[in-house]
Amino acid sequence: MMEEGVKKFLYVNRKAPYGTIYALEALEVVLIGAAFDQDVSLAFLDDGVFQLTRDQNTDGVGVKNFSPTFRALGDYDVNKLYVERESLEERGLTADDLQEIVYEDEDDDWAEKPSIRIISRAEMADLMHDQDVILSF
Amino acid sequence: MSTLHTVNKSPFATQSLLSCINHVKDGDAILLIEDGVYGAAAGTGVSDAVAGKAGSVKFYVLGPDLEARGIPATRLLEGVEVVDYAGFVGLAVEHDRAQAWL
Amino acid sequence: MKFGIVVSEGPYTHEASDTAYNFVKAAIEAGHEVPRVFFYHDGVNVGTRLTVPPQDDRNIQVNWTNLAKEHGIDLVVCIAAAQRRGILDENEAKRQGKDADNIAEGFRISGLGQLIEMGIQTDRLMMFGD
Amino acid sequence: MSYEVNGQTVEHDEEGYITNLSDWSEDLAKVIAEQEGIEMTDEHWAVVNFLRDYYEEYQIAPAVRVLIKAIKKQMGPEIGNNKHMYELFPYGPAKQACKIAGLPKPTGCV
Repeated sequence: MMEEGVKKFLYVNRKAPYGTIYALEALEVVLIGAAFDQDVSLAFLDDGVFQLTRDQNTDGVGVKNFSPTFRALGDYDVNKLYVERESLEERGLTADDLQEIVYEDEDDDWAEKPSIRIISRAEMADLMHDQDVILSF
Repeated sequence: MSTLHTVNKSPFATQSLLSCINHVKDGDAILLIEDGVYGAAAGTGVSDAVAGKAGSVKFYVLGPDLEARGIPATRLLEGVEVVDYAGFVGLAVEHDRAQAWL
Repeated sequence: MKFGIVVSEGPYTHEASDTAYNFVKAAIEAGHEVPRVFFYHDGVNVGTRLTVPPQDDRNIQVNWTNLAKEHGIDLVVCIAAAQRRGILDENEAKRQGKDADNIAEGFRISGLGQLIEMGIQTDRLMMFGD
Repeated sequence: MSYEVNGQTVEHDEEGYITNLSDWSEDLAKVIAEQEGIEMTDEHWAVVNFLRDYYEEYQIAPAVRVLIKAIKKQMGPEIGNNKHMYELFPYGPAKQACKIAGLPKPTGCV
């Protein structure tokens, strides 16, 4: 049941990390936005799926590695990370190539549950269509 | 319930237009702005993709951006409607949400 | 109807801030409200008063300042994005120990919460970027 | 601008945040705390250590509510509550505790 005044916010991530700042600054919006108690979902499609891959190591480029920050999202009650299956496949990736991101379910005795949900392109279209506010990065 | 999608990149430079086309729902509208207007021309490599979707979603193109780039209305794909900034605002009002394919 | 506007690319390099400006003008002319424009990513660079564009081209910052003054639009520059890119007001310059500030008239520096709040309080959020 | 700790000089900015995060040590934390007018107790250390661990794992300083929730879980509701956190760090756990813990300066968002 939606409380009155709660809007559905979708953060659409379509760009790869590091080449540009969009992915990092999108994550900064998500972390701040989490304080506003809205219904938040994150979508990862196209090159955005590269943001969630394992084993990122930025030591050699001297840029901050922000991929561990995705694992903190559960603490911020952001636990709906939708990843498009077709976008993964087109890039030669599977769900196993993504890092594990979990949250503790308050309503289920704090059981750890996966935050990443792999969905089809058609389901992604449905998700986008079910939002009040869409922020694109 | 429907969405106004905006695409501002040339389809020959990025996947944004094709990705948008792959995620729209029947009854949505796609507005091509800035370099996105190059996707509205007939006889290009993406014309078929646009024309193929034009039955279920309505395509619009921002007139001032089209004129800036010297594309005459006669070169547009059939069914693509030209709007001005007021028309852009009208489309944003008519649909329930806007999604920018940046 | 209330529109919230996000400008997420820098001026002159990208057309985004021009499109946003033309959209906002048209929206106001049509009787709609634009309570706030939020500048993010390189969009924060619209808010420096130190640009000197050639006289035969538009002055993006001045256009926004005038439009905001005329219609009471709150032009908000994201503080986190601004710090990275060297956009400072007097307070921030003092706080960060910098010897100058550059924020333009009509713009103010504030947090990302202003973006979320705008999303909550307006009917449509429009993003203009790269 | 710098702190002196064990004969070493550690640079900091206008507001006392250290310039190089790798300069941090427990002794430095005590020096920063002293300048902030804070005497480090076990409870202060619990917060500082939690912040450092959190940063190490996630590369961000946690939001205050995330910090409080975690301290509550770890040390009970007597300590893990908003009022008590501000008693420990009068200028706020985000600003002051992060400074003592040697974390990046909060941008001032929200």
